[in-house]
Amino acid sequence: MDKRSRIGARIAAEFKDGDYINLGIGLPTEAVNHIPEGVRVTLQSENGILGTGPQPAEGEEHPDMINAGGGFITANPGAVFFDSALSFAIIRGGHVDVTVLGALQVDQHGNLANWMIPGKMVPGMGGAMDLVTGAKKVIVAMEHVDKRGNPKILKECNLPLTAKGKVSLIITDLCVLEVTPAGLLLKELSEGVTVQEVIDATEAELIIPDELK
Amino acid sequence: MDKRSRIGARIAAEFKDGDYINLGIGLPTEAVNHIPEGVRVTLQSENGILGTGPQPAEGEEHPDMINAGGGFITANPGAVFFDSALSFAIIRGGHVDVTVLGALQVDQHGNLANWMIPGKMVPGMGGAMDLVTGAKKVIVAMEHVDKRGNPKILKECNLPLTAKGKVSLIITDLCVLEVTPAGLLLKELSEGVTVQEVIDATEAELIIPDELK
Amino acid sequence: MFKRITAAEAAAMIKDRSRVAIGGFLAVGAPESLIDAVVAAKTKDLHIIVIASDWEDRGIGKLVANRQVRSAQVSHLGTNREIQAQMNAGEIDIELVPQGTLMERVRAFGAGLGGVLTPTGLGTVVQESKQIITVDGKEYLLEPAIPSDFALIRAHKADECGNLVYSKTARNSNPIMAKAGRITIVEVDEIVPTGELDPEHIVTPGVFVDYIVVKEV
Amino acid sequence: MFKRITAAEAAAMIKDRSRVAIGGFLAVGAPESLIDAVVAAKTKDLHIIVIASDWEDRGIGKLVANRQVRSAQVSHLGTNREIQAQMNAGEIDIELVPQGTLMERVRAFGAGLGGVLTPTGLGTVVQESKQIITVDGKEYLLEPAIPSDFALIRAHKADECGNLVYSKTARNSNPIMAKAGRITIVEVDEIVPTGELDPEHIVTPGVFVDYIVVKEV
Repeated sequence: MDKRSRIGARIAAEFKDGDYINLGIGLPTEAVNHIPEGVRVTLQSENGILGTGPQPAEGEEHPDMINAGGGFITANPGAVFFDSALSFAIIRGGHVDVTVLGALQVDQHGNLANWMIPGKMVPGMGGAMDLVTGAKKVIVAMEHVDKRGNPKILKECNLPLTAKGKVSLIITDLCVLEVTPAGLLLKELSEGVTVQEVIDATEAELIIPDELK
Repeated sequence: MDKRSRIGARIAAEFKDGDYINLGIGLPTEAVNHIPEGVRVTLQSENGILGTGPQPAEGEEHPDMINAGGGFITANPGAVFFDSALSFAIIRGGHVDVTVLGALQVDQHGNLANWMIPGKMVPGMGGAMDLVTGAKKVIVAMEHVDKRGNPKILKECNLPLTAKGKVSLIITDLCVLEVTPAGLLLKELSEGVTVQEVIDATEAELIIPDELK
Repeated sequence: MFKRITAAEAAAMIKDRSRVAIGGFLAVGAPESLIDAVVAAKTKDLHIIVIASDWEDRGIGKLVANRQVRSAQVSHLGTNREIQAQMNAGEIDIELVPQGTLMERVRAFGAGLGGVLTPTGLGTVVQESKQIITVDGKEYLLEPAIPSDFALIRAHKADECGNLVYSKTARNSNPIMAKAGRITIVEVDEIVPTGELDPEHIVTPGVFVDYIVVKEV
Repeated sequence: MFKRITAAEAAAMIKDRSRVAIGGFLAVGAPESLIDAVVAAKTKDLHIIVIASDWEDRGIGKLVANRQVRSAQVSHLGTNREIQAQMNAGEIDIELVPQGTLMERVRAFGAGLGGVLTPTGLGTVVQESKQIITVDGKEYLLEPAIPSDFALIRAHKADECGNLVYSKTARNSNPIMAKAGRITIVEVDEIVPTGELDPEHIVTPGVFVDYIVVKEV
């Protein structure tokens, strides 16, 4: 399995049968290819569909059928279309079980920054602030370090926040970290990765359980 | 024409072609029998229908088809069913052209009281407060005096208000009064009614235009 | 995903002192099987949230007649002498809420909002003890969200994903309350196979539905 | 009751400096005929309210590329380099609004509400200069209603009463904005005879619709 697939599979392992899930653009969507057998989840896309199906075959795209990333989609049996106010009532009202998002930065308090780099890039928060505020469980899925090798998991985010203290799990190519009141707990290492490698790639303090030492 | 029909006809004369109308329980509903030819109006009932049709024939009642007064209704072609939040978005959002309500009291400032008599009768405001607050034009339609002959059109309402300063027209069995910044303007007398009779039956000061003197 | 249960099982989940939002308008669209089961369960001291107090023998009137309601947020009592009598005797606490405001306050809870600003009730007793907020030069009352532990609602049909459609004016408060219960229990005429309800026509997505009872009365 | 007009007639009603809410999400469900007509009319200094800034050559991106937009309330700019360039050059004022908050603020205006309380944005730059209100021990931001002079929206079909239905995910912000325009102008694929749309399936009642344009592109 390549890196993306490994992360996707690890995300999907968090899903429970019957869950309603919202996946952010990019890496998080990799999870749909790895949903365990016997686990049925319903995907929401915040532009207004519950029950998003797989990408259509080439030539089968419907111009009015996209997900929140702008990609063409299909609808599964039992799907529903609705307006954006209802869509965010689902999200903000706490009816999404799991949301998975990418991050520019995440910190040991569970703070997330993923919508702007002042002076450089201001794509806007889109639906991310509502998702992170409202979902029952917020998972960050990303490469452990940025393209230049700098840590993205920090003591304190210094980019503008998406939401404060809402992230509960961080899944990267190197490891899985749980956000606890005491700080970031190293839950799992990816195959072939050492504790020291994770420590070196992370600015935040890590809590290393005995069994991983 | 009897008294009720006269009031109903006078209400209906206020309707313009294309208007969306909400009629309160009782006397106001009499207007539907007198809508002028060439004037098409759409009736809203706040429990969740736009396009209320006439009462069904006996035996044709549908248990799920009522108006806000609990009476059985039909739906006209082009009718729409919706939930109560959308229904009040129509009302509060200013999309109802005319609402017609009964009153316990109305005063020269356009204040209306029609939902409780403390210690005696507390039916509640139902949708009336939203209707009076949101409708473009609020008409009060009622008997000019109460059952004991006491004035209902006062200098100041002393019952709990439904809304402040929202009434623009008062249609009674005796006359039509317009609420103006200067006070209540006597616009029309019913057939056979004298100015003095209106003055005697009204506590509020009236502005009597020359042509009626 | 919802679980199918009986009305009695639904009633057994609702403990004394629960806050229960109940659908219907003058009992049209009221979940009568669920209400009957709560009557049979003799649950006490309920707080109910409902548009109107219905009649003594229909809708939530049955709970009032059986003296199971301690307090209510409601917009209209005019059709139910019993609730007025209990209110006058101090046996039931009534907060009268304008109907549109009541719907927005319930909707707000379901949508994760803390409340809304409305002009309705300004200059009336409704504004007593409420905060007045000025936006763009206009005054509004701050009306807080109304929380509920359970929503008991009535729909026409559900599919196997819990998606709901309603019947005519029996829709009324039901879709709003469906979204607002911490636990939402729906009474339906029937459960149809998934695919039978058009994705464009579904009013309430199944994500809001926890339990479904097929009507028993 | 609505009036049927052309896209050019619609555009002619929209004066410089108007506040215009425009439907669509990444241009899916955007009223392209109406937008093209506004581009042709060269209307200036518009304030637009839209979910996302679409692409340079689709949706509201065309208005931005033609330098007709002075300011915008929008949740996402990531797909449109031109609007980011104009923002960085100080030529366009952008208020970034979380998408759910944007929808509630637009909905509030249409529903006659002054605003809503939302937890979204707490602890972020979104809360700057906003009032924080505590309800039931929880903090919320007070988010005021967003007014608009015109709503330009896209629906699939209208009937002769102006009732609207939408197509799949092209629904998105359109029903919300339809309710929120002081003047609402709808672009549809076709107008069908009254009676063809089922009263249970209509999403936007005709009461919100002022003008209808049958799509021209």
